[in-house]
Amino acid sequence: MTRPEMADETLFLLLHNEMVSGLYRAAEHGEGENGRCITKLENMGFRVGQGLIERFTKDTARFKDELDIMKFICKDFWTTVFKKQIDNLRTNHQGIYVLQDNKFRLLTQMSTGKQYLEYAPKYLAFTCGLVRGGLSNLGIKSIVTAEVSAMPACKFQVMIQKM
Amino acid sequence: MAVCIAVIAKENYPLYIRSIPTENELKFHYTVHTSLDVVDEKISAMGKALVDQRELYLGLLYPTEDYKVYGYVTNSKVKFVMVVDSSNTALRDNEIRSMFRKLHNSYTDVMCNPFYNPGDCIHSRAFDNMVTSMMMQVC
Amino acid sequence: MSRQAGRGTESKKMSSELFTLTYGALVTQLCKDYENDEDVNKQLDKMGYNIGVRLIEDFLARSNVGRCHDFRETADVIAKVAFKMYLGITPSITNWSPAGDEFSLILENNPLVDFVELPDNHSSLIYSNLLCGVLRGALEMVRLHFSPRKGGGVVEVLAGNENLEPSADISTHPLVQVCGLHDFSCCESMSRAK
Amino acid sequence: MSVPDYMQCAEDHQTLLVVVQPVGIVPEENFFRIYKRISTVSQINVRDSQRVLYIRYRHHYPPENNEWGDFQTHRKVVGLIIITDCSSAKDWPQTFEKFHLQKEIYGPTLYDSRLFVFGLQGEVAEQPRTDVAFYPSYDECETVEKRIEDFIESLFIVLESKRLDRATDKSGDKIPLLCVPFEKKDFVGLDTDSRHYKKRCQGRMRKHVGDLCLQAGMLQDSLVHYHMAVELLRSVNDFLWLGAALEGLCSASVIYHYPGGTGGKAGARRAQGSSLPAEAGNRHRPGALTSNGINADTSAEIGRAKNCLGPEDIIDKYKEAISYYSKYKNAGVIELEACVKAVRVLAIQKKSMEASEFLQNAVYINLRQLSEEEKIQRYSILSELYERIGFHRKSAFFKRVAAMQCVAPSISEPGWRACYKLLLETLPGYSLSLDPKDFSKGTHKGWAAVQMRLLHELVYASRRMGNPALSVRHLSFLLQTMLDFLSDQEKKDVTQSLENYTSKCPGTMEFITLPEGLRLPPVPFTKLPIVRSVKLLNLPISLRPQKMKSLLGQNMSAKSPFIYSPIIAHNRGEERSKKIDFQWVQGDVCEVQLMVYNPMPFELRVENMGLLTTGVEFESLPAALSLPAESGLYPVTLVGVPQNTGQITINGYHTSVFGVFSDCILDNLPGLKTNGCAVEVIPALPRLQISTSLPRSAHTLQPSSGDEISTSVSVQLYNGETQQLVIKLENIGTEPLEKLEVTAKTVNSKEKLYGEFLSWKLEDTLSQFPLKPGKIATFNVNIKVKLDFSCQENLLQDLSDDGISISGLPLSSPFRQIVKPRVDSKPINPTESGKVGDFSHVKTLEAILNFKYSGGPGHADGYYRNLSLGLHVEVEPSVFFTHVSTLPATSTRQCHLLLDVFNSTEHELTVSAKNNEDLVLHAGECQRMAIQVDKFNFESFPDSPGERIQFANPKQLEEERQQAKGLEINSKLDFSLTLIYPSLKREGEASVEGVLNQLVLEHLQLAPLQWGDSQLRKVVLNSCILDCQFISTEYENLLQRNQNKPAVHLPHAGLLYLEKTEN
Repeated sequence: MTRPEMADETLFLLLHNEMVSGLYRAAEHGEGENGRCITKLENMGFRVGQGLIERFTKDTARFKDELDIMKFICKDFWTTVFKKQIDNLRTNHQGIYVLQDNKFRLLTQMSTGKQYLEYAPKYLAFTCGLVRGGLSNLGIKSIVTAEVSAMPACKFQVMIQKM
Repeated sequence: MAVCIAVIAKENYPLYIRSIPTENELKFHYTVHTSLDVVDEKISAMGKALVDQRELYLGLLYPTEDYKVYGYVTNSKVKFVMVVDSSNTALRDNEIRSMFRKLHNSYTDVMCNPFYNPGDCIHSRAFDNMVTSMMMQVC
Repeated sequence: MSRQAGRGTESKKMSSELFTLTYGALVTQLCKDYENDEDVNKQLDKMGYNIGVRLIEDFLARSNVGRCHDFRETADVIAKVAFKMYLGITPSITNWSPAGDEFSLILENNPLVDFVELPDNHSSLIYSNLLCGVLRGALEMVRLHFSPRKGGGVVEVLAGNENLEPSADISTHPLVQVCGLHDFSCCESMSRAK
Repeated sequence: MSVPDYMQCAEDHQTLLVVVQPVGIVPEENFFRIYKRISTVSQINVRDSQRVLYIRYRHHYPPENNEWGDFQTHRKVVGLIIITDCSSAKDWPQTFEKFHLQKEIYGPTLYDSRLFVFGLQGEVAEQPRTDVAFYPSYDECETVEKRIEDFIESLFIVLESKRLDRATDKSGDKIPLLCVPFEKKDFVGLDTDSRHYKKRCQGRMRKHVGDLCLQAGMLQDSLVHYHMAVELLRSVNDFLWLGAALEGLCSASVIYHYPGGTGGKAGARRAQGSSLPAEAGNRHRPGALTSNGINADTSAEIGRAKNCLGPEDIIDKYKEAISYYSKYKNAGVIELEACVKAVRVLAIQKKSMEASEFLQNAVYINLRQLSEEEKIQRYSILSELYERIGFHRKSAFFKRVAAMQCVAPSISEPGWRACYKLLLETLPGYSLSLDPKDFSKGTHKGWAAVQMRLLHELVYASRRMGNPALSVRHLSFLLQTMLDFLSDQEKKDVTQSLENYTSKCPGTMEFITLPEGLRLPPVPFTKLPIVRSVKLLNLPISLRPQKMKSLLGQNMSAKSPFIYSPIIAHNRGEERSKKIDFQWVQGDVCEVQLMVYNPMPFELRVENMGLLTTGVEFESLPAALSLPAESGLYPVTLVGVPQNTGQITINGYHTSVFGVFSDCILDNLPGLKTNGCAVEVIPALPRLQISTSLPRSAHTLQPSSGDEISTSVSVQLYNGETQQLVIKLENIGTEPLEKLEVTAKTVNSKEKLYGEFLSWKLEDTLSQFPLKPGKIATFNVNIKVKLDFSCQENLLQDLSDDGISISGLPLSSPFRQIVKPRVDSKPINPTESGKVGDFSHVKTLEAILNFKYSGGPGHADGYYRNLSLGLHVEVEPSVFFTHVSTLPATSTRQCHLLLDVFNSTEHELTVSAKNNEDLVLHAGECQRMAIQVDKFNFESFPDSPGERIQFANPKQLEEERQQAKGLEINSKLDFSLTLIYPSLKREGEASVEGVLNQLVLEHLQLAPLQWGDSQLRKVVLNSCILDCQFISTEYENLLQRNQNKPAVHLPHAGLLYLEKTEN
């Protein structure tokens, strides 16, 4: 079926925000304790990541190795999702990768600087899941965490779980 | 054209397998199962190969007396195996390749169905129809 | 003004899959959290509403549409500008009520339901109910822009066909129906994959 | 030739084939002892040269293979060693004869032969012979090895001479044409002078020389010869031999590249019994082992680059050779063996894909009709080779085929054991283990369809082996691990056959050890039924042990004094997670509730399902249940009796389903919900059972403050009536009942209750203690119901409707006047009460009698039990005081209390007050009676809001005060009416405290010292129903008391204004 490949980003951003606040709203009403909200967001991201990677890698050549995959995440994946590349990828070659995005899309609507730092986690959980899901579907088990020192810059740390 | 089409999970268990005629389905189970040896071998070989050789289509896995077994591996390490009647000479490699592409697209949609849990058996009607179409059109 | 708006929309295009999949994940998560579909529908509508009230700001800012003079104009804006801008599709407007205070929007292919195959145990789930919420929220906000009599209206979603194959009847089901009544209610029926 | 040697590998081309055979009667073990020793001599460094000779020993060799000896010399038997027993000299000649006969078989190809004679002594043995060796016995033959070495020396000499003789082709004399058996006929009458023919001869000879060089340890020379042969043969399209030449080239190159050999360990395993470890040994080139990789062959150093094929070429040449072989169907074996050799090489080169292609090809080479034995051998070797190249699934597949072959219908006596053994070997190939634990965690992974098939085959094979226990174990495993993949029909079938097997041999929890040493773990049916949650249940409330306060205190003090000690915190954490906060009691039945469901499409019968426990001796009382098909969650209660005390842990449950006994350990159940599995068992306590004289009550009183009523009894009493309740206390436990405390509390009574509701004397009961098990004690409780006797509004109505004015009565000694109320309308008043036929004003009182008892060891540990008896009393109205008033008596210190007494019962009753004669009231009759009472002082007004603080609103407070007053008065007046129901032989008493209104009270008390307006006004307002005369007199009193009162204002009986008279 022919369908326009493009949607408007605003809608996604609003949806994402609403997902976050919606979940927390529900948690306050006792539906599911607060702590699990992050997990839920992460899980949603995970599932989306799985689906996206399946689509995005549909026509790419097979990956050579782990690093090859990480590069794909930083370039193609990130660009399709957040319309920019990861600004900096670092690794210790022992299965830890640090992806830095100096202007992370999901934080840009929040006022820059430090004042809203404590809210940051819930706006990053989904993306952590996104990365973890993508990697896991490419056969890489990992733990993905995020840290923000000053909005809207953001670091994602990927720890590969060797099996 | 295809007599058996199977989707095999990362962990090498079948997510979907369909064959015609259905009565000796088990036979195809064995055919596909053993073909995984070749798939694994090809993938591991693939790793070393150059980028341009790293395509998802694995080509002919092995021929048996009456069948040809072809393979395809997605980047998510999900395998598609297609068994074709070797009498069917009409099938060119390119046609097989494009059939796999179709299969892959359809599978991708399955993966994107929010109600499908990755790793579960595939019950999608859409996918089923796609497979049927591939098995029906006789050359 | 228009130039700027144009650029605005250009730069804001993104892969629709992300949106579609994210929405899917949300719906399934809600299905896990709430036992019955009705609650999920409610939740979706609620979230949609919250999105709508914010979305309208963005909409008015970017699409420099002026004040609508009558309800038909509103309908056109919703279909031709809003849907185009945000979902990249243009629903067709039909079923105008004689009073001209009610019409239907038909989404030929609703990007939300790409890939979706509803399991049988969710018969009463209105998958795209978020859209109703969004319209509801948005329209409620812009009442001020309309003359009170015409503003707002009931958003009613009818059988949006979730069937994945392109099929003839998909377009025969109005998805969104807007009319001038002042209560907000939703309902949707889907042809289930059997 | 037709018998392929699947074990052959490239390096075998360099070996000399020596056959070792027994003649006459030679005990097998003796033969093989010698054979082993001989085989150890597998390579010889030839004297004064660095060449090495390799020997391949066989004890069987089909002569027809020997005929291919010219084609590939390593197929030629060049040496024969005969081993024989010969005890006496006279047997010697024919023994020697046998030796010669044996030689005939391989005669044409033999270079040399030896005879080893065992057991012969004497002069025959003395004569020195080169070809015969005599040994007194198999134990005294030290020189065997030496002999063999000599023998090989001699073989070498022959070989060398042949090589030299053939290598140097003297030009002129014609070279014989070597050919393979099936060629012979083709060449008859062929022009032997044609160049073509000559070339062919040369080519074949070169190839042959190449073989000889290779055998003679001259690798490089052999390469040269092979190359030349290839040239020659190619030019004449002599494909079969070209193939051979190419293969020779490959063999030589392989030997050069892979000194370690290509046979690998697998070479040791040989399908035919002939194989022996020694052969693995003779695959090794000492050049490689001894002088670390430097080839012993000097010619190697010279131009190793040229002639020798590179690894890739080897494979190409093999391919080519095989393609040529394949042209000749008679060369099938050669082709097959070539494939196998190539595969072994590729396996070493780690080229699995090509290897698989060669194997694929080998699979389709069909030789002449193979025997079943050969087929099996062929499939298992294919399997082995696939395994070698890492194609585990393919390997498993062929092994399985081999297994099936063992029991092919064509075979006379099927080898089920062999079949079973082979099937077991396929398990890893199908990523299947026979340990259910590998499946219990998480979901099943693997190729279910093929796994199931394999399990079915294992079941069948083990059954045919006549090992039912084994088939039961496999079938159980199938059912347990593949449940999700079985169709409903399959589920039925599997369980059906399982039941058949178990009928002969029930499934157990023991390990089954197979002869192969494999141990099959037990398979508990944790999915039949599936257990979702396990919940330890508390004892029923009446049996729950309670800790006595004092001892509870001790418990606390027992805890560590360091409140914040992390250890304690830790312990607490553990307790919370594991231990449960209630206790079980030794000797009492304890319950554990499981929520289970049946995944089967049919009814599931679970026999003797019971608990598995540790910590406390526990008598489990197994249950049998049958769950409907695909049942939803189903509660099952497993019970048992702890036999001693301590902490008991429920680790699981045992079942018997389809004749299979399972011990299901909770820890192994995924997704199981539990409230903890460890609970404390406290010492035994007595058990009290109570029965009463009263009927059990239908009413269940709602337990206030959580205490549950085990039994409740009910009784109907008339207001004011008293009755005795006799309670039988029986000790139905096993421990003496030593202690008993009884308490009562009235629940949800809206009614104002006068007097003590329940009263008893515990002493009488306690005197019967301690109560031995089975003994009964009695306990009496007096029930006394005394509610308000004041009349109800509607009754008042009735009276006033009658228009009976009681005013204006003559002041005289007490008298009665009969009033005739409307009996009909009064009693039943539908609007008043819900229950039809019930008396309109029936009130209920409910109380709970609480028996706190203990005894036995439990008591010693400070535990007691609580049993409570609910008491439901329906109080029917007896008499009402429809109206109360007073009349002054002759003395001001006394007065008459006028009571309109109304009998609301259906029975006649007698009312008797002190020093009054009885008054008989018929049902529904109302009469007035006057009783003379002493007035009293009211100085001590009982009104202490302090204790009634809880009464929020003043109205309630007021009521309370009234009531208190009433009591006070009652005591002051010391006045009560006895009610006797002659017809019912019941009696009670009525009192007035509730009914005395303010005015009456005024009158009952002695005139106070000072009289204030307020009080006056009260009098005035209340005295509405007093007659004028009384008022006047009253007024006079007033005047006497305080002069300056202008007027008394009488609202009711006609106002009269009294002016203050001046006089």
